[in-house]
Amino acid sequence: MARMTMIEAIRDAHAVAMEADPDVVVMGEDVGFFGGVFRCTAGLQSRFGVQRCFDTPISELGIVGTAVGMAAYGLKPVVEIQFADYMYPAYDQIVSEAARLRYRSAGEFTCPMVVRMPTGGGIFGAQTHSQSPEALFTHVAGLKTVVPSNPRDAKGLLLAAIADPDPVIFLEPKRLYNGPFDGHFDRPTESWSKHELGEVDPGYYEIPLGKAVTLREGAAATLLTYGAMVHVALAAVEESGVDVEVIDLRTLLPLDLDAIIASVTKTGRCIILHEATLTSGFGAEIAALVQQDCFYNLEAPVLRVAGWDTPYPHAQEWDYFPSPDRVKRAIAKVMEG
Amino acid sequence: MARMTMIEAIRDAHAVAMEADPDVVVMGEDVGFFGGVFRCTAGLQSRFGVQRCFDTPISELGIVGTAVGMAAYGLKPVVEIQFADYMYPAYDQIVSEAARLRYRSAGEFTCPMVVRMPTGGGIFGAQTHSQSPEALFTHVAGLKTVVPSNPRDAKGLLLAAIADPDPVIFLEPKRLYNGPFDGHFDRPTESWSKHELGEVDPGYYEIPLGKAVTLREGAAATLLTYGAMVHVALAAVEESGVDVEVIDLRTLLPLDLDAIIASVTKTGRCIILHEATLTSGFGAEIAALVQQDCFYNLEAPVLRVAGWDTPYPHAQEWDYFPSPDRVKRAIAKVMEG
Amino acid sequence: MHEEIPPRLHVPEPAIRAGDTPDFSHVTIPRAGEVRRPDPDAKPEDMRDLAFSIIRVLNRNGEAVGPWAGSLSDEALKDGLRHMMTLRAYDARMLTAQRQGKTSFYMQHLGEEAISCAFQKALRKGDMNFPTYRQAGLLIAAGYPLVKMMCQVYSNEADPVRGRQLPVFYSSKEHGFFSISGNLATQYVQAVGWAMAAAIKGENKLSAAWIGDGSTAESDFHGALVFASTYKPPVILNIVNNQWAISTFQGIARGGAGTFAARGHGFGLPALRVDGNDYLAVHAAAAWAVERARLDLGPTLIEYVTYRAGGHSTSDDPAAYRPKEEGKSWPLGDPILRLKAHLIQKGLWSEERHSQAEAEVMDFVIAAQKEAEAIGTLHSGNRPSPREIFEDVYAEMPPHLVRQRHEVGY
Amino acid sequence: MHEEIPPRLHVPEPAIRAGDTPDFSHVTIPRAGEVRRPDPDAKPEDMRDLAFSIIRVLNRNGEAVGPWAGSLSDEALKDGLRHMMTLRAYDARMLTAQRQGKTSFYMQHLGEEAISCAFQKALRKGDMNFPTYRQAGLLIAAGYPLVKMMCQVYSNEADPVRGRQLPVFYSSKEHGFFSISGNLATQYVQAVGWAMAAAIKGENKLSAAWIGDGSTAESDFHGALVFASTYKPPVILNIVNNQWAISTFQGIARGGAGTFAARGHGFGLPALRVDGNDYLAVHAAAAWAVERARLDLGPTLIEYVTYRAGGHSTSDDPAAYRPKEEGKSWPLGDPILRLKAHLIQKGLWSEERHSQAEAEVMDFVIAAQKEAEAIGTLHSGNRPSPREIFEDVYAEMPPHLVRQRHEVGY
Ligand SMILES: Cc1ncc(C[n+]2csc(CCOP(=O)(O)OP(=O)(O)O)c2C)c(N)n1
Ligand SMILES: Cc1ncc(C[n+]2csc(CCOP(=O)(O)OP(=O)(O)O)c2C)c(N)n1
Ligand SMILES: [Mg+2]
Ligand SMILES: [Mg+2]
Repeated sequence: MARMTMIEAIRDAHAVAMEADPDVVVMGEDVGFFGGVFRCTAGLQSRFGVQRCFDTPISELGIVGTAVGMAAYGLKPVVEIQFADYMYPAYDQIVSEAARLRYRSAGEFTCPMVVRMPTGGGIFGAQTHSQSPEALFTHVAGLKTVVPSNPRDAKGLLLAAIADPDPVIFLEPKRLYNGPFDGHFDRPTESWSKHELGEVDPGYYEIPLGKAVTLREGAAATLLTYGAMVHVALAAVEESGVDVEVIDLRTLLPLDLDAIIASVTKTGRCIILHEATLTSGFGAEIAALVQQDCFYNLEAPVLRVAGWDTPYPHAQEWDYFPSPDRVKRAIAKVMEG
Repeated sequence: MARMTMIEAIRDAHAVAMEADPDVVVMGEDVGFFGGVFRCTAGLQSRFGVQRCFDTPISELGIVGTAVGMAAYGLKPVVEIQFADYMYPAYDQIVSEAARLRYRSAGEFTCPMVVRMPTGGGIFGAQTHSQSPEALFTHVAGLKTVVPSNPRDAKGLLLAAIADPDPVIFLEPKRLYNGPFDGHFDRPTESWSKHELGEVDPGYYEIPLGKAVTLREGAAATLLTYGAMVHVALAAVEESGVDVEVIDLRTLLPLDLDAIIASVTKTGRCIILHEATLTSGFGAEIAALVQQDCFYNLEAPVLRVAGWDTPYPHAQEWDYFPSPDRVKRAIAKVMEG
Repeated sequence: MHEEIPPRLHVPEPAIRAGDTPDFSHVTIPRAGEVRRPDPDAKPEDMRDLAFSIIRVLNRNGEAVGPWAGSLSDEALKDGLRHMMTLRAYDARMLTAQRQGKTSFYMQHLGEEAISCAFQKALRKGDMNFPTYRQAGLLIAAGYPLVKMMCQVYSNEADPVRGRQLPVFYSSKEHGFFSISGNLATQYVQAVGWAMAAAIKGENKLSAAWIGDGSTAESDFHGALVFASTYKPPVILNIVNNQWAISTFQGIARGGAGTFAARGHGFGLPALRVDGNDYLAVHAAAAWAVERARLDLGPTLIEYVTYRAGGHSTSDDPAAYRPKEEGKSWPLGDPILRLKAHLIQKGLWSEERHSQAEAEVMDFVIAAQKEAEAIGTLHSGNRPSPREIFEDVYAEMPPHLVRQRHEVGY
Repeated sequence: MHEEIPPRLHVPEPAIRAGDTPDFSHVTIPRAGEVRRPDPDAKPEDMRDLAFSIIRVLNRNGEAVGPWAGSLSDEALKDGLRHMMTLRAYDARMLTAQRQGKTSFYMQHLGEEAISCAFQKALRKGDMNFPTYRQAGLLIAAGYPLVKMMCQVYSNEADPVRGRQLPVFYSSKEHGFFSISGNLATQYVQAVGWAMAAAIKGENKLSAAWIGDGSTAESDFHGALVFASTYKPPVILNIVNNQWAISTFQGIARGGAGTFAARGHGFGLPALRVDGNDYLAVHAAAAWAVERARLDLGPTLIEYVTYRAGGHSTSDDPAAYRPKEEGKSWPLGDPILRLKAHLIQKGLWSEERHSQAEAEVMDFVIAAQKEAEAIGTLHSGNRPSPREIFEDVYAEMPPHLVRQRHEVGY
C-alpha cells in the first residue's frame, strides 16, 4: 500500500494501464510535456514516449473526434478535457459518435475510450471552472458515467474504465484532488495522506463499474450522493446526529439501483445530494426511480439538495456550493416528513 | 380564423413577427431561397429580402454563434437547426454563451433569440432524424424550452418566444407538421384542416410561455405530456375508458408547476409521457417534483412512459415510438397502484 | 481616407436559379493534360497552383493525355466502367424500390460515380474509408455483395446493421468502409484519428476522409485539418464538390475562397483539384496521394469537381431551386460516357459491347434485388426483431436495459 | 513507386525546452520598413506575401520607417506610451494583490501591451471588441476607469458584473468591450455575427474578434472564418500569437502552416502579419483593416507576433516548460522600451521624463487600488449579495428560481 493524493492515484492508474497494454494512449491539452494543468499525466511522456502521451491542439472536438478514430482502429485512447466546462465542443463527437458507433454498426466498430475531465466547484473557478455536467451524459444511451470520490476508488475505477469495451466519461471532482474537502471552507482541509482511502494499492486493480458503496450504515434515512459531495454528506450526517446511511454511487450509469432500493426500503427516507444544478440534474432520475420502486416504503418525499439553477458564480462560491448546513436542513426535513 | 397546418402556422408566425419588427432576422441551412426542408420559412426571403432571411453555411455552430453576436447587437435572430439531431455542434454556443450572456455581463449584454428545431420520431428517420433532446436544454440555466403540439399553439408560442428577452429553444414535433398523429401508424392520419386547433388567427397573438393547458379534464389520474405525445395520450385515454386528465405542458422551462400540482392533488395518480429516452429525460424532473409536492396525495407511484434508453432505430420505428398501447398499460398500472 | 460606405450583408447567389436557363460560363475548365504533376515528395508550398486548376486526363476525343495519364491497365479500366454502370443501375433500382414503398429513403450518386469507384482502386486491404452517404462506389469497387447493400437499404432481417440505420448508411470493416453517421462531417476528423493510430503503431495503413462541399463549413472539417496538419498522419482528405448542398449552392460554403482545395493552404497541406467526372483523373490523383501517405509524407487534400445530377435524396426535388436542365449542361460531362468513349477510342470497347454490358449489369442487379426482397423489405417479409433495439447499445446489456426489454416482453 | 516507409506520429516540439538556453534563431525577422503596404482595396489574392512576413515600423534606432509609418500624431504616441505603462503597472499591482489573497486569480499582459493598447486607438465609439482575457489594454486605451476594473478583479460590491465572473473577465458595452467568456474562441464567431448585424442594418460600425494562437484550433475559429468569408461583414479577425498556449508552444496549433495569418488564405481573406511589440506597426495595420471595413471591403485577418513574457495566469509557472530567460532573448524586444526609444529619438521624451512618468502612473494606479480596496476585496469588505446568484439568469425571475432563492432566505 502507498499513500497517494487523488492526482497521484489517477497518474498511477494511467501508468499501470500503459504498462499493461501498449494500445493505451493518452492525449489532451498540456498533458504531454507538462503533464496536465492538474499534473494528472505528469511523467507519462518521458516514461512512455511522445507517441503514447502527447499534447494536442486546443480543440476538444479534435481530441475526442480523433480518439473515436483511434478507438475504431484498435487503440484505447484515454483523453483529458482540461475542465468539464470545456467539453461542449466535443459533445457532438461524444453523443452522436462515440456513444452510438457500436449500435449503428451492429458491433462491427466499437469505441473503447475514456474521456476524463475535472468537474465541480469549490475552487473559486466561477462559471467556467466549476461545472458538473454529469446529467448531460447520463441521458445519452451508449455512455457510462463514473465519478470517484477518493484516491483508492479513482485508481480502481479508472482502470476499470480503461478496460471497459465502451466509452466511459470519467468525472474527477477537482476539489478532492488534494484532500477530502467536506464543505467547511473556513476550516483547514485534511490531506489524503491522513485518510484511509488515500491508501492505494500500487499494482493493477479494478473497482467494477456499476457498483455503489455504503460509506456509513444508518437506519433513519438514506443519503445518495457521489463525488465531492460524499465528504460533505458524511460531515453533515455526523453533525446532524441522525443515523443516516450514506451511499457513494461511484457510477451513475449503469446505476446500482439494487443497492439504492435495498437501503431506502430499509430506511423509508431518501435524500439525494449533488453539486450540479437541480433541474434535470441526475438527482431527478434517482428521485423518479426511488419513488417508483420504493413507493410503499417511503415515509417522506424524496428530497434533493443540489446546485442552484443558475450559472456558477465567483464571489458567492460558498453560497452556491452545497454546504453541510443545507444538507443538515434536508436531513431534519426528511425526518419530519 | 384560417385553417393552417403546423408548418403554415410557423411560417405565418415568422411573417407576422418580421412584419411587426424590422430587427427580426431568419437564417439557417436551406431556409432562404428554398424556404427550409420542411418549408417552415417558405416565402420569407422573397417577401422580406435576402438581408432578413438567408441561407447559411452548414455550421450549426456558426448559425448560433453568429446569432449570439446579432442578438448582442440588438437584432432578434430566429434560427433554424434543420433537425434537433444536428444541434450538438451548436450546443457550446447555446449552453456556454447564449444561456449565460445576461448573467455574466449583469444584464449589459443580452441574447434574445429563438433556436427552432424539428424534433421527435414517427417518420422513419432513424437515429439522426428522430431525437428529442429537450432534457439537454432544461438542465441549462438561462434557457427556456418550448414544445408546441398543434398549429394554434405553435404560432402563439413562437410569437411569444420571439418577443421574449432571453434565448428560447423551440422544439417542433415534426410528426405533427401535417396532422395530429396519435400513434396509430396503421390508420390514416387526420389532417389539421379537420382539427379545431388547426384554426389559427391570422393576426398577431401570443400564447404565454410557462403556461400549461388541460386538454381533457379527468378525475382518475393525471397524464402529463407535450409535443407529439399529446395526441397519443388523448387517443390512449379515450381507448382506456379511464377518466384521465390530460395536460399539455407546452413549455418545459419555465414549468407550470401549479397546474401540475393542482391536477395531481385532485387525481392522486400521475403518468408522464415523452418520446425522449427515459433515463435523465425531462420526465425524471417532473416525477421528482410531483412526488415531492404531491407526496401525501399520491395513491400510486408516478409512472413514466418514454423512449427506450437506446439510439432511435429505423426498422423498429413502431416498437420504439411510445404507442397508445404502452400508455394504456401505464394507465391500467397506475390505477391498480 | 475615402468616403465611408455603409456595410451590406453580402449573400452569395448562384448565377442561375430555377426557371432560368443553365449557365456554367463562370466555371473555367482547363484543357485535359494541361496541369503539371509534381513528384509526390514535392513541398506543399511549391504546388499551390494545383488548388486553383483542375487535373483532367480524358480529353474531348476520349484520349488519355498529360502527366496524370497511364495509372490504370486496360483491364482496370474495363472494371471501372463496370463498377460505375453497376452503381448507376443499383441507384435506379433502389430509387424505384423506395417509390414503391419498399423502403423509407434513398440517396443516389447520379453523375458522381467516378469518384468513389476510381478512388477505391487506389487503396488496398487494410486501408479505411470514412465515407459520406454518397460514396457507395467504394463498396462496389471493393467487391462488397450487392445483396448485402440492398438488405441494408431494405432494413430487413439480413441487414448487417440489423435495421438500426437509415437506408444507405452501410458499414463494412472488411471492405474498408467505416459505419456512416447521419451527422455531417463528424467522420472527417475520425479518419484523421484512425490514421494517427496507424502512425502510432507504425503500420502501413492509410485512411481516406470524405466530405461534401457544403459540409466543409462544419467544425469537424477544421478539427480534421488542424490535427492532420500537426501530426501528419497517412490520411487523404477528400472533398466532393458537387456544386450543391441540398438547395444551397457551393458559393455559400466556399465564400471568398477561390476553391475548396485552397482551404488546405491555410494548413500547409498539399491540395489537388480534380475533374471528378474523369475516372482516370480521379484514380491518378488518388494514387498520387496514396503514394505520399505510404512514404510517410503525410496528408493530402483533394477536391473533386463534379455535379449532383439527381435530387439530394428521395425527399428532395431540385426543380424548386435550380434549372431542370442544369445537369445536362454541366461542362464536365457524364463519367460513364467519358470512360466508355475512352475505351472505344482505345479499341477495347464498342457501342454493341456497351449495350450488352448494360443488360448484363442490370440483370446482375435485378437478380441481387430479387434475392434481397425474398428475405424482406422495410414493411414486409422477414424484418429484424424488436429485440435488436436493445442489443449493441453496450457490449454487455446493463440492468436498466434488461428491465426495459422485459417491459415489452422480448 | 519507392520503397514504403511506415508512418510515424509527427509530434511538433519547440526548439528549446526548460533548462536549455533560449534560441530564436529559427524566427526570421524582416527589417523594419521592408514590408509593402497595399491599398486597402487591393485584392486578397494579390497580397498573400503579407501573411508570411512581419510588418514592422520601428527600427533598432527607434526610428519609424517604411510605408506603414506615420499613422499617429506625437500626442497619440505619448498617450500610447502612457496606456502601456498603465497596463503594466496595473498588472504588477493586481498580481501582487492576488498573491496577497485579495482575489482568486489574475492574468497579465507582460510583453503584449502594445497590441490591445494600439488597436483600440484605430477604433471609434460604436465599434465592438470581442476580446479574450489578455486585451485589457482595449479598456485602458478607451478610458475605462481603473477602479471599475479593479472592483471586477476583487469581485467586490462595486464589481460591474456583481461578483459573478472570474477576475479579468470585464464587460463594458459603452467602451466597446464585449463580456469575456471563459470558453476559448466562442466570442470569435460572435464578433462575426455582430458585424453581420451591422451590415444587415447598414450601420457604419465594425467589430474586432480576438483569439490566441492556441485557440485558433477551436471550432469557433473555423465558424468565424467561414461566415466572414461568405457574408463579408465589417469584422477584423485578430490572432495574438504570443508563442505559447499555457505549456504548449505555438507549433502544436500551427502545424504545417507557415504562419497563423496564412489560415486566412484558405478563405480568400486578406491576411497581415504584424510585429506585435511595435506600437506603431500594430496601429498602422489596425487602421488599414479599419479602413477596409469602413469601405465595405469586408474582413481582414491580422496575426500579431509577440511573446507571452509572463506566466499564463497566476496558476501557472512557465519555468516547468520553457527556459527562464526565453522572454529576455525574444527578438522583437519590449513594446514599452521600443516606443519610449522612438519618442526620445523624436525629441518628444527623455529618460528623466520617463522615470517621472513611471512614478506618476504608479501613483495613479495605487490611488485607484486604494479606492477599490476601500470598497472591498474577494474575502473582505463589501461583497456582492448572495441574492445576486439568482438575478440576471433571466430578464424576469421564473417561479423555480424564486422558490430556490426563498429556500436560502434571501
Ligand atoms: C450536422 C448536420 N447538419 C445538417 C444536416 C442535414 N443535411 C444532410 S445532407 C445536407 C447537405 C450536405 O451537402 P454536401 O456536404 O455538399 O454533401 P452532398 O449532399 O452534396 O453530397 C444537410 C444540410 C446533417 N445531416 N448533419
Ligand atoms: C474551450 C476551452 N478549452 C480549454 C480552455 C483552457 N485554457 C484556458 S487558456 C488556454 C490556453 C490558450 O492559449 P492561447 O489561445 O494561445 O491564448 P494565450 O493564453 O496565449 O493568450 C487553455 C487551454 C478553455 N478556457 N476553454
Ligand atoms: Mg454537395
Ligand atoms: Mg498564446
